[in-house]
Amino acid sequence: MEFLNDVFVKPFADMAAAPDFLLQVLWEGLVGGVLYALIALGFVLIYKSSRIFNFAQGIMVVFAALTLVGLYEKGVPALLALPLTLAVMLVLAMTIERVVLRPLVNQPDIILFMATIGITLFLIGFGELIFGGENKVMITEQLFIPTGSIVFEPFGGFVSIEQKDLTAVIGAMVLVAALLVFLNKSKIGRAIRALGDDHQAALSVGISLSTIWVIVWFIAGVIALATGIVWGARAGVSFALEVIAFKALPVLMLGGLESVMGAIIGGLAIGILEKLFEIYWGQPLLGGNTEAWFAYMLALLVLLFRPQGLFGEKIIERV
Amino acid sequence: MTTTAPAASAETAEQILEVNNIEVIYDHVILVLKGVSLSVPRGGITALLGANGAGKTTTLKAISNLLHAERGEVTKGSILFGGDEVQNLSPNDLVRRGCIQVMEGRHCFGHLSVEDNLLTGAFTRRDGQAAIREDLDLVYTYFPRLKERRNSQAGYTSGGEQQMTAIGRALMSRPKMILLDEPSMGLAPQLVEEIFEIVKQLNEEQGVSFLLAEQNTNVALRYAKYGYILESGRVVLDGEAKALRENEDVKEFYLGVGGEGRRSFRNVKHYKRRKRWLS
Amino acid sequence: QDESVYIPNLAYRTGPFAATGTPLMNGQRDYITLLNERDGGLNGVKLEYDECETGYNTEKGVECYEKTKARAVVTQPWSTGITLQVLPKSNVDKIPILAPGYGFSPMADGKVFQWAYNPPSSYWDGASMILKNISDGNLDSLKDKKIAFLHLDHPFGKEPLPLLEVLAEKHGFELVPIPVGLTEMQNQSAQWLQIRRERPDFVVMWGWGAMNAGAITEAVKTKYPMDQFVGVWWSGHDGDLKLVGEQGKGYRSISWSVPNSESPLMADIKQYVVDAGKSQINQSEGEFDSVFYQRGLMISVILVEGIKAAQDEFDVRSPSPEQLRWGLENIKLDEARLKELGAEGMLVPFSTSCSNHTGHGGGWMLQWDGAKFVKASDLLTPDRAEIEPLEAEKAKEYAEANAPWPVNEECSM
Amino acid sequence: MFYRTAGQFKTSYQADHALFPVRQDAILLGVILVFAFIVFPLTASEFTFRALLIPVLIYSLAALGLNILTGYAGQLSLGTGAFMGVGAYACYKLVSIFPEMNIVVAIAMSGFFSAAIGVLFGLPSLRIKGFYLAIATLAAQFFLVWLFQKWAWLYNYNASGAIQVPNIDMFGITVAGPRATAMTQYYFVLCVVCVITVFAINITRGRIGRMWKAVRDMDIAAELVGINLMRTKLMAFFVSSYVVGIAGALFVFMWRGAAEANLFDIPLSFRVLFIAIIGGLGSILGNFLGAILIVALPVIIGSVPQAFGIPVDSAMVEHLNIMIIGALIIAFLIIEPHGLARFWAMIREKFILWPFPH
Amino acid sequence: MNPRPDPNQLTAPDDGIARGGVLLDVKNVSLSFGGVKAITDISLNVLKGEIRAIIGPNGAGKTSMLNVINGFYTPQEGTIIFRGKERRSMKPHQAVGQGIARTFQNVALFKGMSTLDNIMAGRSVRMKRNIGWQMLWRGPALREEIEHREKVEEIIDFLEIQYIRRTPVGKLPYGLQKRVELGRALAMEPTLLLLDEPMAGMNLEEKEDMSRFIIDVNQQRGTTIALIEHDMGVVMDLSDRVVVLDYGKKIADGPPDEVKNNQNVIDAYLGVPH
Ligand SMILES: Nc1ncnc2c1ncn2[C@@H]1O[C@H](COP(=O)(O)OP(=O)(O)OP(=O)(O)O)[C@@H](O)[C@H]1O
Ligand SMILES: Nc1ncnc2c1ncn2[C@@H]1O[C@H](COP(=O)(O)OP(=O)(O)OP(=O)(O)O)[C@@H](O)[C@H]1O
Ligand SMILES: [Mg+2]
Ligand SMILES: [Mg+2]
Repeated sequence: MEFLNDVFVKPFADMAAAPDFLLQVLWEGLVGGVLYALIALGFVLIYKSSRIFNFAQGIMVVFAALTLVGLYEKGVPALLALPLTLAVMLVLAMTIERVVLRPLVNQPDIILFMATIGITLFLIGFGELIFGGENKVMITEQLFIPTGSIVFEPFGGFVSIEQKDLTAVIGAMVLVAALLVFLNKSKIGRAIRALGDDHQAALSVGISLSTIWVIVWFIAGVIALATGIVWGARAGVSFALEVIAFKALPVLMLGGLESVMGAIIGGLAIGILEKLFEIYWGQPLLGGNTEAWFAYMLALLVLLFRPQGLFGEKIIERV
Repeated sequence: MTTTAPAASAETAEQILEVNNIEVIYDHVILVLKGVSLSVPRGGITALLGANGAGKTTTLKAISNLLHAERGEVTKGSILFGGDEVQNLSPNDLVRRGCIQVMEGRHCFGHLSVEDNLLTGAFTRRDGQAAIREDLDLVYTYFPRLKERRNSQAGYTSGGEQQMTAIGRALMSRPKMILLDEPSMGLAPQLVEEIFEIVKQLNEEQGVSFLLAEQNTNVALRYAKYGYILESGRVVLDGEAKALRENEDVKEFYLGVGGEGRRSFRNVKHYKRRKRWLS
Repeated sequence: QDESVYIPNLAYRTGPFAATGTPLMNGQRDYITLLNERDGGLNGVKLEYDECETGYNTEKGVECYEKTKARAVVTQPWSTGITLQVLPKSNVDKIPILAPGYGFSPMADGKVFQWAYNPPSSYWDGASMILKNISDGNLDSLKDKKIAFLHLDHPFGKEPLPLLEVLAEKHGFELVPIPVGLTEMQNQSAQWLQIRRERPDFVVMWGWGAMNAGAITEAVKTKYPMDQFVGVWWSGHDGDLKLVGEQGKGYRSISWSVPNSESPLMADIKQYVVDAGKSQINQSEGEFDSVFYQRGLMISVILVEGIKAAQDEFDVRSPSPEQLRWGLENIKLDEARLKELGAEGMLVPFSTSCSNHTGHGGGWMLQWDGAKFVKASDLLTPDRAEIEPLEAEKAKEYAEANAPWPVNEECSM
Repeated sequence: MFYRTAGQFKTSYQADHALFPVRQDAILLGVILVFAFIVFPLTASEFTFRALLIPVLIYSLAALGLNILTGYAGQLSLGTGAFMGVGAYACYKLVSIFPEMNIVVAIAMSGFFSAAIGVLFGLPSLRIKGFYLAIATLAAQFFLVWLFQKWAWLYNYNASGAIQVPNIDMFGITVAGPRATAMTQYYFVLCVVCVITVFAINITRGRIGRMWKAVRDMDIAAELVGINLMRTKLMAFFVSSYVVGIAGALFVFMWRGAAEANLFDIPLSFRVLFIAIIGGLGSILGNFLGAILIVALPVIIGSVPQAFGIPVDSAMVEHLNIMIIGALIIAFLIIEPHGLARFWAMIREKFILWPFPH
Repeated sequence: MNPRPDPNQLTAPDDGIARGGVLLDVKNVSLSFGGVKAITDISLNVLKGEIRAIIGPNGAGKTSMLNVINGFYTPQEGTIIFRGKERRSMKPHQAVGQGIARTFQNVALFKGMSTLDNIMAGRSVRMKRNIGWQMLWRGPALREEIEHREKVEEIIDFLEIQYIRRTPVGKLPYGLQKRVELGRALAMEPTLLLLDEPMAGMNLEEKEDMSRFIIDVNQQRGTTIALIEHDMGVVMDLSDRVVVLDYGKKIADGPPDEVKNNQNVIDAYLGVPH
């Protein structure tokens, strides 16, 4: 009986008792969700265009952020370091296309997936070799991202909203809008989708895999940089960031591997729900740290009812 | 036998496509083409005939440079399209230059709608939306069935519908030369005729050249001007389509007409009639 | 080969823990370099310092142990997880384990753990000192207070839990353990929301690597009062606090070492090692003055004292592991000796014995003043009376679980 | 020349179903076994046992388990590490609850625990496919590791949260725990691996193996051929997790000696997956080749600079090491996406054709 | 022309239905996908021992019809009576158990497996030994394996594909793949064999071979066959009765000669009279 009370009554009573705290929890969840959504977006783009499950997206986030900070530390002014970092991401995209993807055209998905793990390892080693392993401070102020926090005082308590988180949320929205326009309004968008279905056929109608892949990986790189700046501003830049890639995977499952909308909605939903669950159920009842798996279990549950995720493309089954 | 030596350069202008004595190896060990030479004249329709596994598809893929993706490679010989070495061109360069392939087994983009499938065919075109729209309508007049299904996901359409989509998609690139790999497979008889009529029409009105790999020898030789017969990776016979149609061996093995007219499938005897030019 | 002493170090300069590991390893290495450069070694014998990279990964650490053990006179596992894994083998392989300020607290009991040393203070000592400090010396004043224990969910972070639980029971304070998983180190918003909800009177942190930076930034964000936030000695890295600068003012960390860049030892380090270009430290970021770098030096000081004791006792140039074991059991780093080394006040004075492998030297509170850590208390000492019974009990349990486990009954106190 | 299959004819289906239809293969295997059972133990140092031979065997076994699921039945799994963990923790609990139990029995039984958990997490595979399934297995990965950490009963409430292998005797010889010698443990592992490998070969070439492969190659067709997808997939999860669980138990009991929960985290799963893929999916031999490569490579790379007396600091070696492994994985995939086993098959084919190129 | 052998001379499998009786009866079946009506209210039957052809333009719903018959699609309306048992929906593997086997329009072989394994896979349902015996590869498991292997070898001999026994089917040319697929279906020893365009993409010689196999299967084994084919020559020569679909509706049903001259069929499908 008490158990039922703990599970079904008390959490909600707690929420009602401290609404300001609930608001804070929701906001924290939302900010986390935006970040998950951003990483998931990088995955989605690449998956859409090449059916490659790009495991390296996480390390690309770290690599982009490190390059930015690293360049700044080497004395490059912040506003120059930004375009330079973008250039580095472009070079990275081109190198990956040339060295990894091109020789592996038309190979089974799992092989390409493995190759991206290879890329991940390589970038970890390479990044640490060049930039070192220590935790670096994101150059927030130099990039004119406001710091400090806005404090509201509803319900007699307080909700504090970091300005940089707010910037992140707005920035992410702009980025996503731009991306949606690009994918839906351009010829490249259609080519990207075609490529995903059948490499050989795409080649045969004259779609240039190389060009599209470079474009897509570069966009993924830009998204990675954005994610890196935002996340780095919260907790510093180091290789420990790499693990956030795993937080994006359940988002993908939930939203559907090829859906931009899915990545965003899935990201936000997971961000908020996992935070709520952790605070109101996980910590009091399960010893905490449920965020490690909550998103996965939630996504798994959803998949049982919709095997292609909420917004994913239906798996074509006909004979 | 009739493998011609590399053509003299004066002739090159006449031939939009020339394949000179190529060898293709899959997976580093499987030798599939053992010296195939053929040519397609500008504005011609050439048929490539042969049994299953003779190497027709491989030849076509070698021409449009798609072998790479299947771990195959051309190890000997050369292929010239419009006078340029194909090996140095990427598949999309080839399409841009007007050589497009309709692959065997349809290969539609399953998650795209039929119309989007057709539009991808126009990827390399630079002549504006209006012209592309026009060609789209043209494809729809060729294949009214596609117009009905324009918004369905291609992956769910029937086999024949997919075949039409694949052919239509190739037409959308305004090619100079089309490599057709088994266009009639799985199509209703009426449609087979229609497709070949379209081929004829494009050939006559727009001067598009064709290389068709076909099993349906009957139809193919009716529309083609010249034909090659492949057998286990070698060209064993070539000639004017008319001459081939008259050839006794071709009649016997490919057209199914013996001395006394068409044989019935029911009466096929239980003995092996396999006679080969090579083996 | 017998003209040198081979000292491997299971270091980590890669991975999420590199940020805190690197300055420590730099310090360890630089002290050895100093001896080799300035004195031509120790008693004329070169010290051969060698690192094997573990990335703070227990599995890799064990690999490194296997790889180096053929020549090693000592194992410096550099992670509580690795320590726990090599500990059972120490009786078989007979190589002493030196884990200054980390490892399994009951290792203090030299009768049971004949081959393991964790001077100058164990984690339980640390926990005891922190509680003593925040309660102004009277643990009973913590009654009905709430203390959050924010820790890495790893053997290291869990290590003080048994003691804290006992103390909570005894002194009537409420202990709220808050684990931080390895994957959540950088994003502790859930943990800090919990802290905000629980409103603990103190937050005690057992953090390492990227976790520290994450916790301190979140604390600032949550507006948790910094002067009620105390960390163990591994949670007092200058680099982590620099992230928040002024806002971190008031944060404290217990420490058994204090940086003093003015000391004669540091002057020598600067002259013989840093300026000679033989150090790997990052001078532009002030690593030279940092707590961790100088603590790294102290760690090598402890080891070298042990080697020296062995050399003197057995009159050998290059002591064997067994001889070093004796040496580590007979370290006497009192104030006089520290002064002799030019490191007065940089390390708590302590001495080890056959039965006491920790020394229990105690520690000081260091406090972040907005730009650096400064000493903020007199020498604190652990309440050994509270710890010892638990140590004995756990040591016994350990020996039983790993039977047959030889116990050295001959130790005289 | 040496490798002529011509002239070896089979006169009965029975003979055709022998383990090695080609005589040369049997001879080659014999040579390898002689090395494994006699030559290595005579020559290897303790370090070689612990850093190379034992881990290669255990990783091969884990990869074999994964290969059954991914290579044969086509269900991509990223949760191998966690299933190994289930085996290890189950074995630990069995040994601590029933101290008299023979260690072989304990290990064999612990496989059933991971098999059961495997089947549980395999249930979604009936609806979920491809990468969605792969991510779903990550749910197992994260959940189980979390459970290993939170459920103190599993690690006997040890303060450190780690499990520690006690000294275990079998017929008077210490086979596990700190006192066990590397050579004993090597023989123990070798025997287990040999037995399971033979079983795995038999299963995969018979009816069940065919059903798995059918499901892998085209599950719709398999269903239309009358194969019960549910039973077949779950059977694959069962067998695979069983083998993986055994590998996990050996991993801790015969090699590591102790384990924390996060030992079974993602990197372990990935390492096993690498071995299976680089070795070759859908091949038994491949697991061994892959394990040799992935386990031996870092050891070799790590010792190269030392061998040449180049002073490189350990961090640099580690960075380079990671980079090289990453690059090598990519290179291998490009050279032979179907893995070392296919590579070997190609060499074999060339031998058979030798001296002709085709 | 060879006279057809008297159907009654052949022994029918003992399912109580005499040769010429109704083996399969499809009643008023309708099937649609979202807005697309693939099949609209179609009834047709298949008699025991006959070769029944289904023809029609592309997208007419022929493949969908087969899918309904073997349980892959569940029709929204109508019932199917097979061997006297009525059902609307069932799992495909249950259909196999009842004796329905099929081949596919787009070859659906197990690409990574050899010809032998593919055909052996067709016998999976009939093999029973559990995993314990399988593991040992001794005794019952081996005996069972060999027993079935012999059956499969018979089929291989029958289809004349001995020489590709060990080749992975993914590497075979299309025509042979179709033949292997037929082999796999035969291995199931079906009462009713559904063939979806078995001769698409074949040249004449191969079509002749395939025709012979189909006739042999029908005559020697007494297997009832329903077949979809676009080659009118084949359809007219082989089939006993033909049903014609167009846009999901039945437009004709009867003996080949009659259908061939039906004006609706000529308009919708044939184009010119054959
Ligand atoms: N990717 C591949 N790897 C290995 N062998 C291949 C591959 N593709 C085709 N082959 C082999 O090459 C030979 C020629 O095949 P190809 O597909 O060119 O024949 P085809 O004439 O088009 O036959 P079909 O009429 O069946 O389409 C066949 O024996 C086939 O087995
Ligand atoms: N799973 C499905 N989802 C959506 N539409 C479908 C599905 N299966 C079939 N259809 C549609 O139903 C119609 C009939 O398809 P079917 O495959 O039965 O045609 P068919 O007669 O076999 O044609 P073909 O001769 O071209 O193979 C087609 O228009 C097809 O697009
Ligand atoms: Mg072909
Ligand atoms: Mg069809």
